[in-house]
This record gives sequence, C-alpha cells and structure tokens, in this order.
Amino acid sequence: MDNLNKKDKAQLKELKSPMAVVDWAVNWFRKQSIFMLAYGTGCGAIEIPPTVTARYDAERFGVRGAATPRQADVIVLSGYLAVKTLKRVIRTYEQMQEPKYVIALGSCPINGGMYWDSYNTIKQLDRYLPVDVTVAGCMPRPEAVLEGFMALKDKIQRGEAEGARDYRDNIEKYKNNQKEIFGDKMLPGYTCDWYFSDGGSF
Amino acid sequence: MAQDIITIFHGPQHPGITGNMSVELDLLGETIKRAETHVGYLHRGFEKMIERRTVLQAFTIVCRICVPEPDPNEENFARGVEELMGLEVPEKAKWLRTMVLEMARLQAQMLWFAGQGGSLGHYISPQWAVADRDLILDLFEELTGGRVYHMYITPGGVRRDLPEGFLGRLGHFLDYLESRLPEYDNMLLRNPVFLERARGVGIIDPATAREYGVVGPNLRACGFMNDIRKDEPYEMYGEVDFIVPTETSGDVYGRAMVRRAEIEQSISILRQIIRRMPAEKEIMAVLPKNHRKWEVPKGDTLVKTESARGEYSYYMVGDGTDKLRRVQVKGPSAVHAITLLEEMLVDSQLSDVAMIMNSLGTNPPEIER
Amino acid sequence: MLFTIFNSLLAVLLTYSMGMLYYGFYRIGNARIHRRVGPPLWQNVIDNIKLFAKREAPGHGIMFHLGPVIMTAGTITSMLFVPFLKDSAWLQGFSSYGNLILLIYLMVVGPLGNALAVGVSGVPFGVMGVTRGLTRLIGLEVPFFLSVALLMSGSGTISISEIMMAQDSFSNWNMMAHPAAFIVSLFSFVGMMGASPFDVVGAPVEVYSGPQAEFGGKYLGFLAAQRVMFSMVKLILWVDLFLGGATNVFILMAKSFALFFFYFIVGAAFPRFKTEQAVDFMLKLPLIIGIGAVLVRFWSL
Amino acid sequence: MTETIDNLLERIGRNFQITGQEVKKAGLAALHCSQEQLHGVLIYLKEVEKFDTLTMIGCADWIEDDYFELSYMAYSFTTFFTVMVKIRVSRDGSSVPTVEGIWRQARTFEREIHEMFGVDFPGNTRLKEFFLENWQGMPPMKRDFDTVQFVKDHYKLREEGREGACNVSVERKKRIDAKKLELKKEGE
Amino acid sequence: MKIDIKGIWGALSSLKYLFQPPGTLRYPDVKKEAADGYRGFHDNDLSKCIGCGMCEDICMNLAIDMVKPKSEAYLNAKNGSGLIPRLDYGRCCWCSLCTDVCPVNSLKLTKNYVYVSEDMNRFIYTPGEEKLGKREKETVK
Repeated sequence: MDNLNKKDKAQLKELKSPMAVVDWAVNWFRKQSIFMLAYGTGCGAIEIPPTVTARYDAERFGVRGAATPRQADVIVLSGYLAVKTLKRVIRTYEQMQEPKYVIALGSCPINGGMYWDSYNTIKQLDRYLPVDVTVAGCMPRPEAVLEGFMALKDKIQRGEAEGARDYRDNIEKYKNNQKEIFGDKMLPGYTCDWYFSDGGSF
Repeated sequence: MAQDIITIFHGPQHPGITGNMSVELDLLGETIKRAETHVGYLHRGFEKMIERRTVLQAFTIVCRICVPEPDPNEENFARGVEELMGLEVPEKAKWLRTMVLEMARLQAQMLWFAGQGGSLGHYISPQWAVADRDLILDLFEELTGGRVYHMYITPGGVRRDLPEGFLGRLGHFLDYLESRLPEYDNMLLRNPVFLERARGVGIIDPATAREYGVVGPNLRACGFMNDIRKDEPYEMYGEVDFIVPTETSGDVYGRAMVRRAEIEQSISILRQIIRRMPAEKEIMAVLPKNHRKWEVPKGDTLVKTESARGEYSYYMVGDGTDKLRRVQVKGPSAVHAITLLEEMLVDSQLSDVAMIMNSLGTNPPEIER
Repeated sequence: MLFTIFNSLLAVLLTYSMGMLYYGFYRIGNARIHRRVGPPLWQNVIDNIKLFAKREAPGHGIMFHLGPVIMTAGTITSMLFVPFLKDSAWLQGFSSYGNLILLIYLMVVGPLGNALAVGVSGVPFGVMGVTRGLTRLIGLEVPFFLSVALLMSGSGTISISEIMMAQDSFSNWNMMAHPAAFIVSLFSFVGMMGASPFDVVGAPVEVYSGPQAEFGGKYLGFLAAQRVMFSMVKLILWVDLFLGGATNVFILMAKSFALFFFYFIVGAAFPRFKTEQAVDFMLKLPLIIGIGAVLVRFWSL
Repeated sequence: MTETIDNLLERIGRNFQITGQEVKKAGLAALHCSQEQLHGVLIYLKEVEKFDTLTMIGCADWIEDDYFELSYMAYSFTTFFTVMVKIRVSRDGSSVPTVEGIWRQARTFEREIHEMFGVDFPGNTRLKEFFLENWQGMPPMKRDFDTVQFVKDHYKLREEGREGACNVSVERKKRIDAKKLELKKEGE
Repeated sequence: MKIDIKGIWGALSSLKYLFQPPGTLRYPDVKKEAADGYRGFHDNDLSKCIGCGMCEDICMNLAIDMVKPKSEAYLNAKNGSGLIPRLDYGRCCWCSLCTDVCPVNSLKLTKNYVYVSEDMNRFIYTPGEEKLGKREKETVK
C-alpha cells in the first residue's frame, strides 16, 4: 500500500514552482480515486466483476464503482457498441463531470472487431467520443483491465487525460461524426447546455 | 388528489439492471403500474453474420450470443451442424462436451448468485461468488485457452484434448466449492432478511409458465420437472445420474433454491464425468481440411440445449452450400424478459425489480443477439 | 468567545478526521469480509479531496446549491450542541445552551434541507430516495423517542451534559441502568447510521443512489464530508447518552469505535429491507420493547 | 399403445389438408400447410394434442424461389415432441394473421420477424420497433440486404495502417514468374 | 413474531473472514502465469512462414492482411509469395483458427495478453517482424 511510490516521489522532486506542485497534487488525488461508472455496454462487462471483486480487487488502486454518471470519473466502454447503445453512452458521457475519462476494452471499439460487418454496431469509437486508454483483447483479462487503469493513472498524473476538454473544443467534429449515424434523430447539443438553465457549473 | 404517475427508466445505465437493457416503469409512489421492456442495445445481427460465414468461421462467433454462459451456444451450433451433415462424434468428445457444459453451468450459477446478492445490497455475495467463479475460469483457461469465450466445442468434436492432470484439479476445485456451499447458504440463502424479501415476490403461476413456455429453473420453481437434459438427453446426459430439483412456490425464493440445488447436481455430474472419462485420444470426427468444403446439405433442424437459465433452441437451415442459410436463436430470456416480465412487474415494488430480474436470469444478449 | 469558536473548529476537525478514519476502517473491514485486500485507510480522504478538485458540478438553481450547504450546516449545528467530553472545558460547543429535545429537532434539519434541493433537481430517483428517507424516519424516530424519553425520565433532566455527568461508574452507565432503552435505541441507531438492512434510501440498484443521484463534484464532496461528520455526531451522542461519556478524546474514540463496530457488523452481514419492511420491523420488536419498558417505568414510579 | 410422432402426424393429416410432412429426427416432425390452414392446425395442436407452448417462430428466406418459410414450432411437455408447422409467404408485402391469441409469447416472436423480415402480422398488439432504432430501408435479415455495403455507407472502417495488403496468389505468381525469368536468364 | 436466531447467527458467521488473510491476487506485484495453451497475442516464426495465406483466408474478421515485410531478410527460402501476415488487433477475436490452419506451425499464440495504448491507431502489428508496442505511452506485458 505504498501510495506515494518511488515514481511519484521522483516526479515531485523535479517540480520547481509552487503552482506546479499544486497541479501535481491535484492530479495525484484524481488518479488515486477513480469512480467507475457501472455501464455494461458489451461482452466486456463480464470481465468487470472479476476485476472489481475479491480475486483482483481494483479497489486497492482506488478504483470503485459509482452509481450515477454525475458521480463518476471514468466510463468503461466494454466492447462493441450498438447504435442504440452509443446514443445512451454519449448522453451518459455528457452528463459526467469534468475531468472525465473513457476506457475502451477489446477489439470492437477499435475497428469493429468481429462485428465489423454488422449493420448495427459502430466501428471506431474514437470518432464519437474521446478515448483515453484502449486495452487489447477479446475480452481483455482482468489483469489487462487493471493495466488499463494503471495506464489511465499515468496519463492523469501527466495531466494529459483531458478528453473532456478535447470533446468540448472539437464538439463540431464529434457531433458531425455522430450525426453520420444518427441522422436527424440526433441528440440535442451538449447535454449540460440544454439541460440546465443556469448553464451548468459555476 | 390527482394521482401522480412518474415514468422512470430502469436502465440501460443503472446498477440494478442485468446487462444492457432497460425497463420503462410507470410508478405511483413505489408501486409499478405499467412496465415496458426495451431491448436492442446489444443487437449485432448474428443471424446475418452467420449467413456470410462458412460453418467453421461461424462457430467462433456463436459463443458471443450469450456472454455469461457461452458454451450451450457452441454445443447447439455444433450439434445442429452435425445433425444436418450427418457427422458422428467420437465418444471422448461427447464426454468432454458434457464436462464443459456442466462447468459452464456451474460458473453461470455462481454469477447468478453474485447478482442475486448484489441486487439486495448484500455485497459479500458478489465478492465471494465471483472470486470462486474465477477458479472455474482458470480451469477453462487450461482446457480451452480462453477464460470467458472458449470456442471449444466445434462441429465434429472438440478442439483440444485434456491437459495433464486436469481432472485431478477439477476434482480439487469441486471439493473446495462443496466445502464453501454451506457458507454461501448461511450468508445469503438462509439470511432472515433475504427470506423476508424473497418469499412471495415475483411469482409465476404454473399455468402462465406453461403458456409462455418458461424454461429452466424458472419453470422448475413452479413445480414442473422439465429439463432438456432429462427429457431429450443429448451428449452423455443419458449416461450420468442426476435429479431435476423442483420447488412449488414459483417465487424468487423458489428459484433461488432450485438454482442452489442445481449447483449440487452439477458437482455430482462432474464427479461422475471425472470417474468415467475415457482414455482414448480421438476427439474429432474426420472432416475436410479446407473449411470451404464443409457442405451443409439442404434441410432444417431444431436443436436444444439446457443452459443454466433454461433451454436454448437453435433453428438451423442448410441449403447445400458451405454456409448455413439461416440460424435462428431463441435464448431462455426471450420468453420471460419481455412479455412475462412486463406482466410480472405490474403491482410489484420498485425495490424488487432488480431482484426479480436477477432471479429470472434475464440476460439481454440472448434476446437480441 | 474566541475560545468557543476555536473549540467549535476543533470539534469539526475532530469529527472529520475521526469519521474518515472510521470509514476507512469500514471499507477495509468490509474488504476483508469480502476476502480481498481493500483500499488504503485514507482512501476516503483522497476520494473527498478529489471530489472537491473536480472542475465541474451540475447546478439547478439557487435552492440546489443550498441543499448540501443546509445539510452541512445542520450537521455542524447539531454537532455544536453535543458535548464531546465530560468534566472538561474542551469540545463543549454550545451544549450548555441546548438540550436533548433541541438536538432531536436539529438532527432533522439537514435532511429536510437536502430534500428541498433534491426536489428542485427534478431527478425522480432523488425524489424517490427522499420519500423513502422520510418514510423510514417515521420508523426510526418512534423507538428513538421512546428510548430518549425513558432516559430523560430516568435521569430527571433533559440536558445532555447532566445525563452524561450522572453516569459516573460503569454500573451507572445508562446502558446498564436502562438496558431496555439502550437496546431499543440501538435499532434506531443502526437505522440512523444508514447501515443495511435499513439502507434503502440510497440503494444503488433500486434508485441509483437516491438523494445523491444528481449531486456530483463538490456537492458530493460536501455530502460525503457531511455524512461522516454526522455519523460521528450520532456516535458521540450515543456515547454521551448510554456509554457514560468520555473524559478525554481517547476514551471517546474507544467507546465510539465499539459502537461503530456494532454498526459495521450489522451492515456487513445483512441485505437491505424494503422501505415498508424497514418501517414494519422498527414498529414491531423495538416498539414492543420500548412500550414495555415505558410501562414498567411508569409502574415503578 | 404408445404415442409416436407418426400417429400424431396421421391424426393431423386426417383433420387438415397437409401438403407435406416429414420426421426430421426422434421427436421432431415438420408439416407443410397453407396459410389458411395454419390457425386451424395450431389450435388443434394446442387444444386437442396438448402442445402447451410455442418454442419459436422460425423464418428462412428462400430468395431463389421468392418466398419466406415460416415455421411455427409447437412443443409438448408431455410427449416431448416438437412439430414444425411450415407455411410459405411471398417475400414482399406478405401478411400472416397473428397467433398471439393462441400462445401469448408469439407476440414477441412475431414482433422480431416483423422487424427483421418485414412480414406483417395483423392483429398483433405490439408490432412496433424492437431491436433497431430509427431503422429506414430494407429489413436487415432479408437475403438481398447487403450488410457489408451498408457498413461501408454508414460507418467508417479504420484504414490507417492497413495499407499495402497484397493478394497471395497474385504475389506468388509474380514471384514464380520472376524466378522463371531468372532461370531463363541463367539458362541463356 | 418469530426471531430467526439461527439465521441471524449464520449470517454473522460470514464475518469470520474479517480475521483471515485475503484471497486476492496482488496483481502487479504477484503475477499469475497464464495457462499453457492460453490464447494470447500472436507470434510468427518467420524462419518457417511460407506465406501461404491460409490464415488470411480463414479469418472471417479480415483481421489478417498479407503484406510485404520491411526487408527481404525476414523472408525464408520457402516463402512462396514473399508475404507475411499482419494482424489488426481491432479485429482479432483470438479464436485461434489462423494458428490451427497454419500448415507449418509458424503462426502461434503466445501467453502474453497485456497491451494497453492511448492511441487507437496503434493496434496493427506484424508478428515476427516487430514487437508489439515499442512506443511510448503503451504497456505491454
């Protein structure tokens, strides 16, 4: 249970300005506490329970489940996404609070996987949502999923896990891509923008 | 006072839903007045994909139809192709298939146990059951090379022979699991709070069960002794001794007890298989090397396999080419998760939705493929 | 005056760190029962700080923002009317100005404020969770009032400090002197702490996470901090009322941890009741014991 | 006398006009009838022969002969027989009255076939969108629905990094030709 | 009203694990070896590969492309077409049909299974010629 491991200490020594230390510390807290949204989108949902339960116990790394998108930090998209699911996933993702991360599991979100010729699944997830970490496998074993979480932690510590910012900045691009499959049955703009009258955060 | 009915969506993103589906509920207070199931979040069009693939290629994708328990699908597909092509399977392969099917049933029941406890907010049961299930997955990994998707039962036989000392390790695991079962009982199944909540909730009455064609443990909890393994024995189920446990209450508790008894039966079947596993080496029928030369003659058949949640039926049509004309799948959830669930949920409580769905063993991928 | 303010701040700090420590133990203990390693002890603190470090939090107008604030304020106010130690000037807050009856009212203020905020957010799950919470409160409060009434009539005072003072030796602890009141109050205690089988309010598999469903980011951070502090307030109140109080912080921690451990084992071993089952349960066994004890009390008067 | 599937088929044949029948395997028989006869046969099976449940409704697309073959599979829990009652309907704009009144779960099966093949089932109370959302165009399970073309039109497959794939036989021929040329040169 | 003492005691008996060591595999510190015959990532023994394209033919996911290697040195003398398989891990389902069908047993599945990348374009890999994920920000085990 060495939370501040050697790597962290070495990084801390290199920091010069106080602001950098604050940033570093904020990222450290973010990486040590990851609330995972329980949304089983595909086959990979079957390897999530072993990852979070007694055998592999992801809670050792501060990964725990969250019930609602409002409380969650990371959404794990476990496998293929049917068009109908993608719509809900986008909605869910937009309801999450920044900073928020996406982990994609398995072949299917990368290039369609074995469902590459299916008329109802999407082929490239990163066209529709900003993906932070992708884990290979069909399905990835719990060890690989844990490695995925560790890669995400590294990314957060480096301060590069800014998928949400990317999504906001390139909202046009993402929405156009989404429009390609949803047609005129698109979701309204960024969920927060229309859902809250007082403009979301302050 | 006007009655305020609010409509909520129980799923698809909801911790209390089994898999990726959603139930739209009209609530008056906490009482459900109308329920409607929405499925299709996992639709991939398997039937279309199988049309485009040769038999050997298609066998690797059928296991994906049901994620928690893939092997009955492989078994059904393989047996259907064998029936259509008139193949004879070596005896050892049949024993191995029976063994794999029982192991898969065991792990699926463990997964059900996890869900049943989790749906009641009892977090010990998922933790224990999933961890113990992992030990079965380790055995699967040794035997088939995969943890969840085994792709082991192929048309004509099985893909690999037993590894060295496998049966001994399986026996050890069974001993371990059997020693754990009383603890599972104490933890959940005899827990007074569980009894209080599970008795008299989610009742299926026998007439409805028959008419809807409810299958598996859900049917057996209504007092019917129907099990495809006994009624139309396949593979080696005619050779092994087991009983079909039944209950008469038809509620969540009855289904839990049936499933609990089935875990014991699976253990006993597996022990018999360990004793009687033949030593021969032949595990595959002779088939052409080129997968495009496996021609399926024109004709159709219906094959059935009993999975942990009930019977899987495959309607398979061959048309004289190397590809199947049509494979239509009916999973056990298809009968209860839509029409029956909608009727069952009316006048029950919001608190019970997760518990009822778990106890029915609702599993959306097998509804929508 | 300065001393009082300092004392109050100290109380907040103490309950926060005690709560985080206890709940850290709670998570590790649960993990051990689950046969796993579990998170580090300070994981709750990390979670809490992370929630405050979130860039975004959803809002639904002014009432929604006030919800967590009222809740936290309610907690802190109740805290200030609970004396932590006896025979000491430290950690007394304003307890000399208040009494048990005031405290019982104050303890309900926070949840009510939160209910308003949840109502504004318009999330059906949240509203449902609040409804469940208020229904459950009916079940919990009745046995609690009974035991408190027994206690007050037994000690002849409504001041917490005086009740605490009266318990000078082990045999004089209210837990020994009024065992029926203690047992009845334990039922409400487990319910008030939100442990299974009475945790139906925020059941994730039923109503997402109930009242908290719409709160994210810093609001959730407030609520999480509030929750652990409020739990500590309840623990300390029970220590004061039944376990003879504490003369220093270490005794306080030892006694409250014993109570906390009881809550922990009950919560770990049982699934949850439905709302009406919980109320039914509360209105059966605890109520019968409570009424019996009250009758015995009046008989002996 | 023990009940056999042949006796059963014979009894049905006596009461209805059956255009063809066969026993597929032990406990599984198929019989063909016209669309008008369908309900009669199914009601007879349920009420008289006690076929309690409908296992599924199969549908196969025989595009060469331009018909769908619908197979209603009735199952009896007493004899463990399955009887497939098969009818043929035309591939476009066909409609078959629902059997929801006989077995209630047929509602779901018909709903699926309606969506996947476009067969209409008048009388079915729940004939609405099922798996697909906002689907326009040809029902996907028809044989002439080209799913690869659909994928190319609607989704983008990842091409990056997958350039330069070669055809094995072409390359092998090239190499053999090159070898031959080399040998020839050497020979010269 | 009946109090189920036995049931309550039974439920509490599961708490005995509070004082027993946990059964967790502490993954990054303690690694559990995958079983023999585990279907992990591919490896291609280029000294055996004959470039027949059987693997490409049997793969229904079109995960395998036959490509020219970066240098002729990777080819052995028996390679008829001068091509070697390249895999797309955005398609592969590890069904092992390609290795079953390989006539010279050059294409094999190894026991390695951890590959994590931050870029979805980096899942294409030519076994034998390169190692999976030598680049930064990737985890391979």
